[in-house]
Amino acid sequence: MQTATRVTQRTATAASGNTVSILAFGGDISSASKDAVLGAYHGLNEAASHVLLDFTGVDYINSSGIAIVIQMLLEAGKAGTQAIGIFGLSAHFQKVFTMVGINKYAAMHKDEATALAAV
Amino acid sequence: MQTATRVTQRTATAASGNTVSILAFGGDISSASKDAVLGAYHGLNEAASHVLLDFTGVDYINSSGIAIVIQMLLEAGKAGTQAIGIFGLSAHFQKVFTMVGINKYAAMHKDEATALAAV
Amino acid sequence: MRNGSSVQVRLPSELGFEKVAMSTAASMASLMGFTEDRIEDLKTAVAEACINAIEHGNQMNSGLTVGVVLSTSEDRLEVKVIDDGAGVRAAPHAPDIDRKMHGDEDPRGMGMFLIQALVDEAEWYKGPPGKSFVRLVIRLDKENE
Amino acid sequence: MRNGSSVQVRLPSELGFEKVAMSTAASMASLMGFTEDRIEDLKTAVAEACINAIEHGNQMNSGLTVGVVLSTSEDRLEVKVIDDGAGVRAAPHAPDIDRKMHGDEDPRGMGMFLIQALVDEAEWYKGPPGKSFVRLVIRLDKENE
Ligand SMILES: Nc1ncnc2c1ncn2[C@@H]1O[C@H](COP(=O)(O)OP(=O)(O)O)[C@@H](O)[C@H]1O
Ligand SMILES: Nc1ncnc2c1ncn2[C@@H]1O[C@H](COP(=O)(O)OP(=O)(O)O)[C@@H](O)[C@H]1O
Repeated sequence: MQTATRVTQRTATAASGNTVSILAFGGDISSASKDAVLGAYHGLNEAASHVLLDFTGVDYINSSGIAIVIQMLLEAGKAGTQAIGIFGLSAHFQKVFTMVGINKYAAMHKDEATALAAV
Repeated sequence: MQTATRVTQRTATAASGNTVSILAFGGDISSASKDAVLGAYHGLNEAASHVLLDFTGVDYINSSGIAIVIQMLLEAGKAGTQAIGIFGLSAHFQKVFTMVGINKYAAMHKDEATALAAV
Repeated sequence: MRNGSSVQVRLPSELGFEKVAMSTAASMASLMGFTEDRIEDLKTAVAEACINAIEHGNQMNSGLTVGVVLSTSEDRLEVKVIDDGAGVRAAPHAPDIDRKMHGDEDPRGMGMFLIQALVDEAEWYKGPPGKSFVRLVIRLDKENE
Repeated sequence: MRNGSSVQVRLPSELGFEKVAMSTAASMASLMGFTEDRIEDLKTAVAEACINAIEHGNQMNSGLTVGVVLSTSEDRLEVKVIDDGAGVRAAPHAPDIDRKMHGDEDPRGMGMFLIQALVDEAEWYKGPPGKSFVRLVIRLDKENE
């Protein structure tokens, strides 16, 4: 009964002129999403120094899904070279992500325009 | 656990120049809505020859609610002088109203603009 | 989703609670991949079945509950709405709007008709007390008809 | 709505069905007049409670079901999520994001914390098999805090 996670990758140019890799998620982000989410992250060009996670198309996130996002941030932190931002979360999930402290390790933006302006 | 029916009355001018009385419903249209719906209808000026029922703000309609709409159409038919139109129903409820035959006695329009153009 | 997974709901015999059953059924149908259109059809059918169970089957007796059993299989969602009444045997009849508009037919009496018109299968079973039910089915392969 | 009306749901011990419980709870809360914000809080708390009941309590055993009992009163909605496990006694602990980010803490383990943070009351009861549950409450008078 779990719904598949969709991930698409695109690039955009930030206000700063930097190239940004955007991972856009769709469907559910749950315990079943590990391969889809981390696989897409591992598939990014290693030179990608700015990454944005787009949650606009996500229907459902639970704490196991949030744990996968934390694991991605942990890997990005180890690499030491990547800044990761987040946008497209509902007000409720912005609150939930902040409750667990994710905002300490990933800047949270309202939408893509705001996120690209801040990179 | 039934939710209250809200009814507000306003007037508008149709493309034809006719004055139209609009009864705008909100909340639920169910067996508990009889007094609200028929009361609002009885409160209309008897000279009102064109009446539009606006369902845009309705959250829920069931067959007992539809029966009250039919009763209103029956009274209007008896008076013999009123043309009643309907707008603001979802595609699903346009289908349901058509299944029970209401479209034979009340013109159904997509939205207020279309309804006012047709009066 | 495992074939044959089922969800059971018990509602009080109080009008308004049919909306809880509508949400539960909509959520199951959405997980199974039904389109929005079909989900709207199912919601109305489930609401009408619950209203009948509350009003006619259980006669609004607050000591009785309405059972809703939602069972999934690969290509269909089945919903049984169970009450403590004696059930119905009469088949639903199509409302005659002309007769209604002339006061020759009760303006009500459209629930069973709508149920049958909106789902792929609808059957009413008369059972011993607590075992009368209506069984509704929507099928995934009927999506595009 | 009558004071003390309650709705019961039984779900299979299969991940994904927590979404059915979310919809049912959201629908009850909406009928009671809770705001969208509070309904979102409740949905996440109910989902996490059901996931724990499915995963930890019933250990995904398809022979067991998860019970969800939603009880209304004038100013509060109480939700019990019941499983067949031995229950938890440990209180939820706040996740330490720094430790998680350094690999010193499991990235998971946030469910109970979120439940407690999102609702007005959350209590875990260890019971005999089939009787362990978590009890959540949201209150209408807390809407504006
Ligand atoms: N669950 C039920 N138990 C007993 N009788 C029922 C049940 N459902 C329907 N009926 C009978 O069938 C009639 C027609 O039902 P329906 O078409 O839904 O219209 P309405 O409920 O508006 O009368 C009801 O008036 C009632 O006599
Ligand atoms: N219903 C339950 N039955 C038994 N143990 C539970 C239950 N809910 C939670 N637990 C225990 O508490 C721990 C923490 O739960 P939680 O905070 O939700 O995080 P997670 O489920 O990600 O481990 C679980 O790993 C489990 O050991």
